[in-house]
Amino acid sequence: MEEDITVKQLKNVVVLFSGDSGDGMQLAGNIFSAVCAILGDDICTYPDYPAEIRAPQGTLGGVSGFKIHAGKDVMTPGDHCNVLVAMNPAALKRMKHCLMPSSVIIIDVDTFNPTELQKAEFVTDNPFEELDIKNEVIAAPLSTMCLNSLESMEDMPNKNKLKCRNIMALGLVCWMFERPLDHAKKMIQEKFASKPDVAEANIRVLQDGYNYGHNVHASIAVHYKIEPKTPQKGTYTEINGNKALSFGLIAAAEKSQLELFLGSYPITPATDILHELAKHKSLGVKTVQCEDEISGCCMAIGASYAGDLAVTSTSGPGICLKSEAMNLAIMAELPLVVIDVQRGGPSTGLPTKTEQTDLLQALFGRNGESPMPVVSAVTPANCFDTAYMACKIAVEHMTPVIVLSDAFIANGSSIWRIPDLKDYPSITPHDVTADMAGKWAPYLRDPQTLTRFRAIPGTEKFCHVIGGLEKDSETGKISYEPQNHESMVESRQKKVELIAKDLPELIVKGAQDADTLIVGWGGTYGHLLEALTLLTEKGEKVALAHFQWINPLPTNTEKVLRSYKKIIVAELNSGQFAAYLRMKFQNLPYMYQINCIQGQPFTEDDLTEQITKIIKEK
Amino acid sequence: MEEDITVKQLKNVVVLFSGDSGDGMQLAGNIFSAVCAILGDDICTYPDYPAEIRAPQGTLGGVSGFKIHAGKDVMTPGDHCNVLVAMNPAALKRMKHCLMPSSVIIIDVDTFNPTELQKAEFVTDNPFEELDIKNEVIAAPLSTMCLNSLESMEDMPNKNKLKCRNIMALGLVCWMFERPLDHAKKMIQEKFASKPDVAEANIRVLQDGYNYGHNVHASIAVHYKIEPKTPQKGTYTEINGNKALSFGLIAAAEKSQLELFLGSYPITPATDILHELAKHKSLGVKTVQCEDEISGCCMAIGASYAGDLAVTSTSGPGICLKSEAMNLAIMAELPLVVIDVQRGGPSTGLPTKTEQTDLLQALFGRNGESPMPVVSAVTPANCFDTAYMACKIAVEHMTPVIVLSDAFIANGSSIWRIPDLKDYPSITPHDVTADMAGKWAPYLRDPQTLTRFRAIPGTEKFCHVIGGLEKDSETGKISYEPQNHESMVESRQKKVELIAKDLPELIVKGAQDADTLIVGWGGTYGHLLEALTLLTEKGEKVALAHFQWINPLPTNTEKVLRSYKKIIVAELNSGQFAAYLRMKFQNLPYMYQINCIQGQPFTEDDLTEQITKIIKEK
Amino acid sequence: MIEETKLTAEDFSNGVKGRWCAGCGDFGIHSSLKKAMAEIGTPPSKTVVISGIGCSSRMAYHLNGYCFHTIHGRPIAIASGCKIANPEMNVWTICGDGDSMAIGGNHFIHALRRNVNINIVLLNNRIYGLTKGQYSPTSERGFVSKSSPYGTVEDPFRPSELIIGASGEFFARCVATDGPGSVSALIAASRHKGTAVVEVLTNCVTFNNGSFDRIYSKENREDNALYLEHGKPMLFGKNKEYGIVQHGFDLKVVEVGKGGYTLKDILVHDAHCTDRTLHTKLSSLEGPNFPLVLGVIRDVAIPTYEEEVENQIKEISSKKKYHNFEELIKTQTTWTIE
Amino acid sequence: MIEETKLTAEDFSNGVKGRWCAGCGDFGIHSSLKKAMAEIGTPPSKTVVISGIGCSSRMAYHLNGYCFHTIHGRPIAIASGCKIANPEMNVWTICGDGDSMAIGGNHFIHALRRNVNINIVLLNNRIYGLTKGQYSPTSERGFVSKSSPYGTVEDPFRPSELIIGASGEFFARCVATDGPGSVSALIAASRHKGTAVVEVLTNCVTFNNGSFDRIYSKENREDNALYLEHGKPMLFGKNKEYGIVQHGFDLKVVEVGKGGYTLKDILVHDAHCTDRTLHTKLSSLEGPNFPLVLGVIRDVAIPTYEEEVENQIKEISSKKKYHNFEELIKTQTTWTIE
Ligand SMILES: Cc1ncc(C[n+]2csc(CCOP(=O)(O)OP(=O)(O)O)c2C)c(N)n1
Ligand SMILES: Cc1ncc(C[n+]2csc(CCOP(=O)(O)OP(=O)(O)O)c2C)c(N)n1
Ligand code: SF4
Ligand code: SF4
Ligand SMILES: [Mg+2]
Ligand SMILES: [Mg+2]
Repeated sequence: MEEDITVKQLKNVVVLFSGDSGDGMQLAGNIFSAVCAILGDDICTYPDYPAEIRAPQGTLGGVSGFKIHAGKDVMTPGDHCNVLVAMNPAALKRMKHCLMPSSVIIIDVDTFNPTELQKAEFVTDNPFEELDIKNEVIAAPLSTMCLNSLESMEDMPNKNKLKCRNIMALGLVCWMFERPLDHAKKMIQEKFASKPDVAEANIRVLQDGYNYGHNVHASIAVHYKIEPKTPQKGTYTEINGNKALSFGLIAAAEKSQLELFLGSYPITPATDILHELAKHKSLGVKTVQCEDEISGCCMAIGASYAGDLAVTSTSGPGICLKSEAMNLAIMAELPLVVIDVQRGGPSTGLPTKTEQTDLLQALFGRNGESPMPVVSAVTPANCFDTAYMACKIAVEHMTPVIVLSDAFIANGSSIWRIPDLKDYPSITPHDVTADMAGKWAPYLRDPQTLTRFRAIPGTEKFCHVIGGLEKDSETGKISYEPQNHESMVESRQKKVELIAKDLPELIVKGAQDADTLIVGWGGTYGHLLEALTLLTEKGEKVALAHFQWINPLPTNTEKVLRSYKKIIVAELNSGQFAAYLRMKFQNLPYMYQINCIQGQPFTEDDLTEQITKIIKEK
Repeated sequence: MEEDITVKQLKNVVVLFSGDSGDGMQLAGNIFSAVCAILGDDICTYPDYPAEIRAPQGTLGGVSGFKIHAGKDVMTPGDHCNVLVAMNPAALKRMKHCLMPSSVIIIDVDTFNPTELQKAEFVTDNPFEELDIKNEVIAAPLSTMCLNSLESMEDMPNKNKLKCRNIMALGLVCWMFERPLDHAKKMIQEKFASKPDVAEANIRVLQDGYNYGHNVHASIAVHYKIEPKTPQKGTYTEINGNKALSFGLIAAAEKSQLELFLGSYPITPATDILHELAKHKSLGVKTVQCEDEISGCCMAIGASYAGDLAVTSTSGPGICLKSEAMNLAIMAELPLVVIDVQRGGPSTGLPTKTEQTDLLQALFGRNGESPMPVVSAVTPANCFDTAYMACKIAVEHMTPVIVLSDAFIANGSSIWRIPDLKDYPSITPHDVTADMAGKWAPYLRDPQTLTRFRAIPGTEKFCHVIGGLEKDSETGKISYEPQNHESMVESRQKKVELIAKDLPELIVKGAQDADTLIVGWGGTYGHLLEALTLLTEKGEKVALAHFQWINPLPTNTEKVLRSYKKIIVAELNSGQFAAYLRMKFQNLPYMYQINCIQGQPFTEDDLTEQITKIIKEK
Repeated sequence: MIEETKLTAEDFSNGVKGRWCAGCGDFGIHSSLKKAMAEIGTPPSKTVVISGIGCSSRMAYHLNGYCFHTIHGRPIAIASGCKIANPEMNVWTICGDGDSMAIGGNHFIHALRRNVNINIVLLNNRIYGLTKGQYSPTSERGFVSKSSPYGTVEDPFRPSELIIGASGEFFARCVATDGPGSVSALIAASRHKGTAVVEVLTNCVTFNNGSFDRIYSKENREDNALYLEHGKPMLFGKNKEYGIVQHGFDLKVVEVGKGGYTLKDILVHDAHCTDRTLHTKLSSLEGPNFPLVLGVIRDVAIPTYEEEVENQIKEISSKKKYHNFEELIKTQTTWTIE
Repeated sequence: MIEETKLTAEDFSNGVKGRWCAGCGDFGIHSSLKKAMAEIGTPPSKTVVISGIGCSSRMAYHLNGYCFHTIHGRPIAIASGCKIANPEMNVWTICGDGDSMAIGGNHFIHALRRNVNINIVLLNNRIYGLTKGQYSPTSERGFVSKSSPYGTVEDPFRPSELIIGASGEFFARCVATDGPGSVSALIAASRHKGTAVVEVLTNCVTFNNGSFDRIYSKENREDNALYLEHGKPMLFGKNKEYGIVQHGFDLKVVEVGKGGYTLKDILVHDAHCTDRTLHTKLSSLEGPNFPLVLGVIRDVAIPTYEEEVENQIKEISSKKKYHNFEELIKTQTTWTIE
């Protein structure tokens, strides 16, 4: 019978698990992505939670999804899915937009009953017709199958047995993609280590789901083979942006031999950084959940003053509240890493959705001339390097640094080749040396970098006072002298500009002889790179410059920008980076903008279509 | 003997009263400026307080100055002074930079003793030589004269008699400028109404100071006549920026028939707005001194929601703290006037000094896409109109509006022709009408202006919910729909842009056929206009476009800017408005910048020199 | 003046169902609040509800009235502005323990000090619900949560002590599952002139289940709760067999009729007593040796801020000679050129 | 561990003279602070002084140590971070009544709750000095100032009640003109483990002169102040002729030897008593019928936050198997491609 199956050989595939918030879609998705990763696939995942507190079970508001894109050259979670798992009618309705004609849908047919259909606001009893879905559907009775599978486990209530539906679906999906089950079993074992019966039940249904595929495959017309990629040697893990960022901070603390301190106040989607760091007491990490964001930033400033590697994490609205204290760090010239995991704004906005709309706030959202380095993370795994570099710059240049992440990369995950810290650049605090005693004053600067020297409390012979009032550049005393103020303003500005020397140049990808340059920054990297690949495959001559450092910009920025006829700046806001580039450089080549402010990542279709249109334009 | 006096006929003169903070320089200066104003002069004054709390008496840190520029076409307080009154050695030293060769110095010679010289850090006993001052000096024994004048007032302790020195100096100055004393006497009478002996003493020394000039004028070689201007009919008063701004708010409240509410937290240099408004309980004004700036803004939002004309006032660091709440007003689309009296930054910076460095913060210092109208006041008296217009826009377009003032115009004063409120445009709240009941939803908009309709608590049949989460444009319910969010972002942006229709076009002053356009905004207007006049007098062909509205920009902005070969943007920051213009318009004519970040207004010399240099440049 | 009309709980329902997790205590208080509002009799159009951010603050979406779902920690400041601007409205604030006492702590204590006549309904679940389970300023020392995986190392606020310490003149406590107790506490808060706080103990089933077990069921309340009533002796227990007596500066539980204690020894509750000592002590009682006190613990009338603002406006208006812009200008030093 | 060295007040002087108005109370506390620091014995290099913004906060410019003049209202949060990061330092916070209880109110109450071991010196002049005379949260009702030209319409905080209500375990009060009283209060605050507040009554000659006349001079203190000492009876008056006795839940002043009251009836001060009732009452006493209480009113030891953080780190470190980045990574699910 094997022969009857259409085997689709694909470079990569997208699987979308969807169901009610309580259906365990994230667990199923996580296991599937890990299994793929271990088999050598690139992966990129993205969870799509319902907003905030729980909507009633079975309703459209309660649908939760988890997308896994696995295979070769995977850069985004993908627009459309090859396989959609819909655990209930609401999920089917909600995720319909992810279908393409060739998508296969797996449903738990047991849930497609009148009650559930009604909860999902269907008006007829044929949801497929109602939604005009013509795709191939595998209608598996997942609920019944669970009960059957676990019939022998008499002590387990049926309610609990039905909780295994997600793993039953996972088993079926594993069969469709020819993924062996051993690793999935190991993960289930670990996850439910403290509840052996739950572990056993899940392992059993996993196998039964797989077997179901095997046994009934006559009725399942497709089956996928993912083209294996040629993996680089190394040790890998799967990691999401918030975790990678937390690890980057830990690595920087170790490398700089400073203690890591986090002052924070919970806020979606940044809270997981606090959660992650709070776990690692055995690494000496101190996390303080503060009374508010202002305190989070201020406690970190206090810790920095005391000599720690100090960090504060938040999301957009929290940055508003931290801005006054950030200015104190600028004026006192103390190292500080401020993490902004951007979400939909303004105000409370769309708290669980992604956007890149805090860029100008990060650059300019403080009173007075208050220059501050700003760096953005470009992929989930890249959050590690970004956090590391932000710490290095902060500590070595005695400055607060803003790290911009966003909900998309913070919650999304990708494969991460675990680095050896030995390969990372050193981080050396810019401290006073004993021989400076007596000659030192707080605002004397290293002439190369304009960085002042830090004397932390406890250091003998360096008692001093710093603060938020303007200070004399020589003596460090309060000064209202006009000339001194101007020169201090300039020094603070110049100090940030000089950081560019320590940063990598901008690398342009794509056609050497392109007329058009796509410009992006931060978390859209995967989408823009994919768009570049697609357009190049179609024969378009186009290049991509993706920015990680926003302030200062890489030293070759102006040169790169002036080498093209057309510039297309694509971002998830109304054009903030485009505006910033125009602020920085007069009379650039004509600038087009692609902007999307929907709380969602770009879609490839939309991106490539818009870019193509601009290229064609005279 | 009259004939021996050189009478200088001047278009305008600058008098600088300086002395210790306790010496009452502000009172003397205020009376002198009022006297000049009543005689028909234009005036422009600027106090220069020492920073914050009191430095020891007689020291350089304790010097306080008050400059009065009076005469015809007066636009600034002037760089240099014709007459410097220095009540002690410290004042002489501190104010030396205001001297020009023709300046006359009046000192209280009684204070030029070894103790006082030492306090002022003189090292020799000849301060004039030490400072290399070659000006004419009138060494009047003001202290002794006070004691003599008031000898008969036996109940008054000498300490108090000496407190009249400022008025003695004023009398002398009045004689020099041929200003009759009656009005000054009236002002003294009013000021000390509750202390008749103090009033009497001051009036006596005023007269004696005047007589001293008259009697000893043989030794006073100069005497001034100010060219009278041809004054416009009307009733006038002298007003500083903070007071004018407060009056503008009061006028707007009356005109809109709304109650005025101010939520504020004290901060230099904005506090006087709170002080001023707190006085006017008989106009029904409610002022709440809140626990912090956040509360100041939030209370105002609450008052706005309840139907008041709501205002919150602060300075730079306070704007940081208000930014999150301002975003709520943007999202809830509630009228709110946010006043930022800019001071030197960043952080605590130079709290008593002036700067224009909060522009980009005002425009962009909030998370998410958060467009907000921004308007700047251009002279002390213009603060009235600016506040009025800000209220009108806020109320009629249901939006928060930022008003930018600065320490220079807030504390400086000018003559103000008192307007008739009948000539001012009406202010009409954009309220629901009874017939909308049932059909209305909170975010339905007027198609012309995209303004939503307000229903204030107490209005029957319009119960509803609004808030900081994104809302469906039709139903007003919470919505996470991608398309809806994008369209709401656009509506909020467009709404602000459409305000431009209600605003005056940009008026260009100066030569019709100029190649070079000077561009400025806000409180530098007087200085730039004066520079334009000076340059035009010198035969340079140059024009001036001074902006009051920053967001939205006047509709003809782009056209104006593109009509010149060179653009020079002059501002008291590192180039924020220049950057903003480049953000807004691609490929403008080449832009030069004149920037000054010294906590001080421009000086004419410096301005005209820099402009001339740029004009000459090829 | 707030008009009195005959209203029902339904009048305060906007038809949008609560979106809390099944079993969340917030459902209970939602229904009690509507009942209380009906009984108070202020019509929906004059009822203002201002909430912050949190599961609790979602209340604003489920009531018929003028509802404003604002930002985290600031509803009390916004409500204060609203009430001062328009004293005619009956202004409610709904907030969580994090909203009011973490980020909003400063506005909370200052509102109490100022005594603006707003009704603060503080839904205390001892957790951050909306952000999915971090400890809050009311979580017990040692509490394990996502942000304190090894337990917290700090003591919680005792809300009542913070409130009374900040000059609060009205404090009541109720349990979300206790409809009648909640309704009467809410009504008393609304009737009190000045800032009134009702602490509602509400169970977060999802992230902090069981935190209030000792008094959450009717049965347990019979054993472990003392309902205070003004003018009544402080008795509790299934058959009101226990009572509270003074013991130095402290309190003691006695069994009436035993150990020489009679009903006469039992303290009688005086909610209007200006001295704060006994109210503070009562509100702090906790198990296992003491009952938890419910009901109106303190209710003392002092002038409200917004009334005094209005009075001052009236007084000054009658003294000053200027009452509009034109007259204001006349108070300035002016000169006329003709 | 803070080393003990023999130090003098001069060691804490940085030679920059105070810039306050002549006669400002802040001069007095400046000199007491230096004396106290010398007696405490922590060397300047381990003495950290973090101040906010205000006349009072200018103190940071006039001390030899690690001094940080920060932003308005935030010094307590910054000091907390500093102490948690490096518990070896002796961390002082200098703040005004506005700095600590207006804009900084939230950090103030949370520091007290958390109990970080910092010493808060609260210079209470019942006015905003630096911004030239607006009322503060401690100004009396009716106070006329630039921002309240017709008098305020709100009650002030009673700082001690707010502090104890927020779980403060150390509270002392002194008068700026009283050197010995100030020095001993400051030393006690520094020795106390946990957040310690010393309220210093300091006269702003320029904007609020005379606010503390009742106890500002030595003579007046003899009549109107009660100096508390742990273990001593609560006696006051020129010849210690008056004393404090309990009266229900309240206190009463009696003359010893009169009306049947003997020394035995006079309450004895127990600063370490965990119950807050008597401390709260004592700290709230005010004229004309009661003396103002000075000295250490409450001093109760509970675990400090930063110690518990360190303890938790030690405990978890000994339990967990990873202690560096490489070992951390090994706890993750990884796979290797060779
Ligand atoms: C300025 C800001 N900081 C943080 C958040 C995130 N946030 C939303 S609700 C909340 C706490 C919720 O706890 P609580 O106030 O106790 O309400 P509950 O959900 O428990 O009812 C937090 C931290 C936010 N929305 N805004
Ligand atoms: C964010 C911010 N808001 C306001 C101010 C202005 N400000 C400086 S000090 C101060 C209050 C001073 O009063 P207090 O704290 O009692 O100190 P004092 O001067 O009386 O010693 C204010 C409002 C500021 N510097 N920063
Ligand atoms: S998370 Fe907790 S507080 Fe929030 S709705 Fe669910 S049960 Fe209620
Ligand atoms: S203004 Fe008041 S508090 Fe400030 S220095 Fe002067 S007297 Fe002291
Ligand atoms: Mg809560
Ligand atoms: Mg003060």
